[in-house]
Amino acid sequence: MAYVHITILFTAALLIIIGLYSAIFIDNIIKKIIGISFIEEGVNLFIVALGYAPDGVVPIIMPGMDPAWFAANAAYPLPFGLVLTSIVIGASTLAVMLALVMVLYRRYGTLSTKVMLADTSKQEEYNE
Amino acid sequence: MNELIPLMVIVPLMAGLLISAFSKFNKATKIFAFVVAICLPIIPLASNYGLHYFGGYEPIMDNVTNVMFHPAITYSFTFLQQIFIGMIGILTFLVVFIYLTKYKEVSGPYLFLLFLGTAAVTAMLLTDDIFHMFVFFEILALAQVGIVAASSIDYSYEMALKYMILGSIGSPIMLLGIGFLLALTGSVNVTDIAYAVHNGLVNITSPVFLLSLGLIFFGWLYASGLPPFHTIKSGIYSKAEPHGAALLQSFTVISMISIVLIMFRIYSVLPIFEVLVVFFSILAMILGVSLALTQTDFRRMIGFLAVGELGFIGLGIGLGTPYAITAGLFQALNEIIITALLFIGFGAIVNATNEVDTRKLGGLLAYHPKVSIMLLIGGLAMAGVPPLSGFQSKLMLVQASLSCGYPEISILAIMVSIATFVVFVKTFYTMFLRPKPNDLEVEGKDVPRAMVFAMGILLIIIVLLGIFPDIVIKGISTFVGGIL
Amino acid sequence: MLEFILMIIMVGSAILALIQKDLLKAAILTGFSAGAIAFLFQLLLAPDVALTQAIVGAVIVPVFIALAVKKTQRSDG
Amino acid sequence: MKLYDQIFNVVKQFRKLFSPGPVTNADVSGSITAEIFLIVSLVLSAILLRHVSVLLAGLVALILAVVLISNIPLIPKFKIEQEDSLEKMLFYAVVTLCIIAVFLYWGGNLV
Repeated sequence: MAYVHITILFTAALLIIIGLYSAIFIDNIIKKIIGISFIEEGVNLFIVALGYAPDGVVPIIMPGMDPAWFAANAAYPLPFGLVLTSIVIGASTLAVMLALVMVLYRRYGTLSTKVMLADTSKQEEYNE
Repeated sequence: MNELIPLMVIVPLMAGLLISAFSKFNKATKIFAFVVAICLPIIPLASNYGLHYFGGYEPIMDNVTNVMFHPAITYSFTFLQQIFIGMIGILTFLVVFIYLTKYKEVSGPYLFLLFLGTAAVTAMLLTDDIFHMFVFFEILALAQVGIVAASSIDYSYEMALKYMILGSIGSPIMLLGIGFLLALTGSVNVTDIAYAVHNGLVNITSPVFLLSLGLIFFGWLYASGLPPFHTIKSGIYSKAEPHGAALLQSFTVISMISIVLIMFRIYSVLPIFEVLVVFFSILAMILGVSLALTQTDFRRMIGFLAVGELGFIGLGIGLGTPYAITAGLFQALNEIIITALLFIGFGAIVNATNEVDTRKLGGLLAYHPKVSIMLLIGGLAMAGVPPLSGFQSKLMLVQASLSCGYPEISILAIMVSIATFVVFVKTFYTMFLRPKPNDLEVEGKDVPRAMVFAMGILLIIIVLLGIFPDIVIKGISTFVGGIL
Repeated sequence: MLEFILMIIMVGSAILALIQKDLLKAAILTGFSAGAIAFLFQLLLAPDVALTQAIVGAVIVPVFIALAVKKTQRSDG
Repeated sequence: MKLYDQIFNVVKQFRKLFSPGPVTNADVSGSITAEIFLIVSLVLSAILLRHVSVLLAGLVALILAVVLISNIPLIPKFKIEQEDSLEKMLFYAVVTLCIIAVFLYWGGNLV
């Protein structure tokens, strides 16, 4: 199972790199947001892998378990608690971003980042 | 156990939720928001110093290794937290007051966002738990985006979306750094991590520890708007309503110092930490001020100046001596007040003329003498003219860098102050002193009374801190002696 | 063995979602990726996280994206 | 005469900075201040390298000064790189992240 542990860390790193790649090179804004959300998922996967105990048990104590055996074999539950919060925050951030995209699409009629989120400081200064 | 400490976070959070839920009743909402806003600065002043363990789980002594560890989320409340939370409370009160008097129909969600941001920064300052801080950091980012998007200024949605996309890179990277620390120490409590690092339980030369510094540092750059995030930070200031911008910059300053203090407690054993902080602070000072000199939109200009001033705070922390850190924290306190004054003052001008381009303004001294005099004093305080509060903290910083053996940094700090002064004099001349352009209409429009009142209160604080800096410096230096 | 298959599904569907021309397909592929991660969490002894991830990541987020696609445009162009 | 012409050209090029709308006295003087401030402060912060090696600091400061002065006006070029478009912001953010990570991983113990 040790191979699995290391491979999971590599997978998490791969997801983060996919996210950073899509942040720079993808033009469509919805796909860019999807890509960036992979960074969050990679980080979550990494933190869950921290708490993993090879050949261990789920960190829920059942009646009839010996506490000493449980403490030696259970996975570390603190990272799991962190990831729970992180997942929900990620989803809400994504929802807000998509809502802003929907509003902006009505104004621009395109999903291209180069058009939608270009430099606006010049236009607004001398228009009024 | 001090029961008032968690109330500092819970009161604004619950008040925001209630206001958002019952915003139909306009009058009741207004009164309720006003009462809560008055309570915000009073709670920290009435509270005693101490620690609060959530759930009542006291620290446990491990008998095998003789190490104390903290199972609960801990809030620690000292003089530093008191003064900063009190200041944020006063600022929130003024901003809410301006907002309530400006509009007949108040929007519940907007007030919710203001209170949510205040609760988030308060929790970030109080907490001793690095993941707890991260959660409130994310909540703060959402609140900031909401405040920007709620403004009626052109292109505010675009700026909010840009800020969110950059944030969704910055925050997970910071979480990754926290994960690295968790992997090394098995804890998220800052006191425990700092104990493990300073007592040799963690190999401080290992690449994992160094990389965790780099990743959390990147998140800090995003939180505080140092380069490469200075453009977006100044952008969101200029796209928010003026009173919102005054609160936004205080959120930035507080999140900056709360994260950097946590980083300082953990990473002060690594010399590279100080090098990194000083490098990015100098970069922020140079870029912020030189870009502020070329702006024509005065809101954007104040935004860049605010970013440049953040460099001074970073400089104080990066030099690493107790005196320098005290100077940096004092500078942070001054910056919150001064920049809020400038944002509210320039917002009053926008309110009166509907114009943000300095090239189209002029001759406003005759129309709004009160606002212009207060703005002048605020600008002088930011540039560091005695006897105002900016002078005291900048003098302390220059002395600190001289006594550390870095005269170049002192010269640079003085040069940045002079350039700030130039920016301010230039803007003041173009907006207030030179003859009024013919197509500018100012008659009949008045500055809201609440804005003048808020500026007056902030100005009193600036002058008081400038003449009697010792009331703050003593307490801050005691706090700094505690964390070193 | 199951872990490796899940990892391949995860990374594969992530990459496929990003090279897709049809945004609705991209949304569904995001769901696949998140579902694979949820399975992986279960295998990593975190059933509570797995449940949350399965609901939030594999159902709610793709629905949000699909709604956004429906309100804007479907093809990437 | 040559230097005067060069500085005059610099002022002319500032017009691009404020392209829609007029260029006022105050704006040009502000831009020239920014130009001088940028050169002096970058050279000054290069001198901070003397804590690593005095020779390196001298060389870097000299080269930086020559490169910066021969490339005036800097501010227009500088401002283009720091405009509001998301592309540039994301690019610089990711590049900074990579530089910090690489520098700390391999060079973190050298300081």
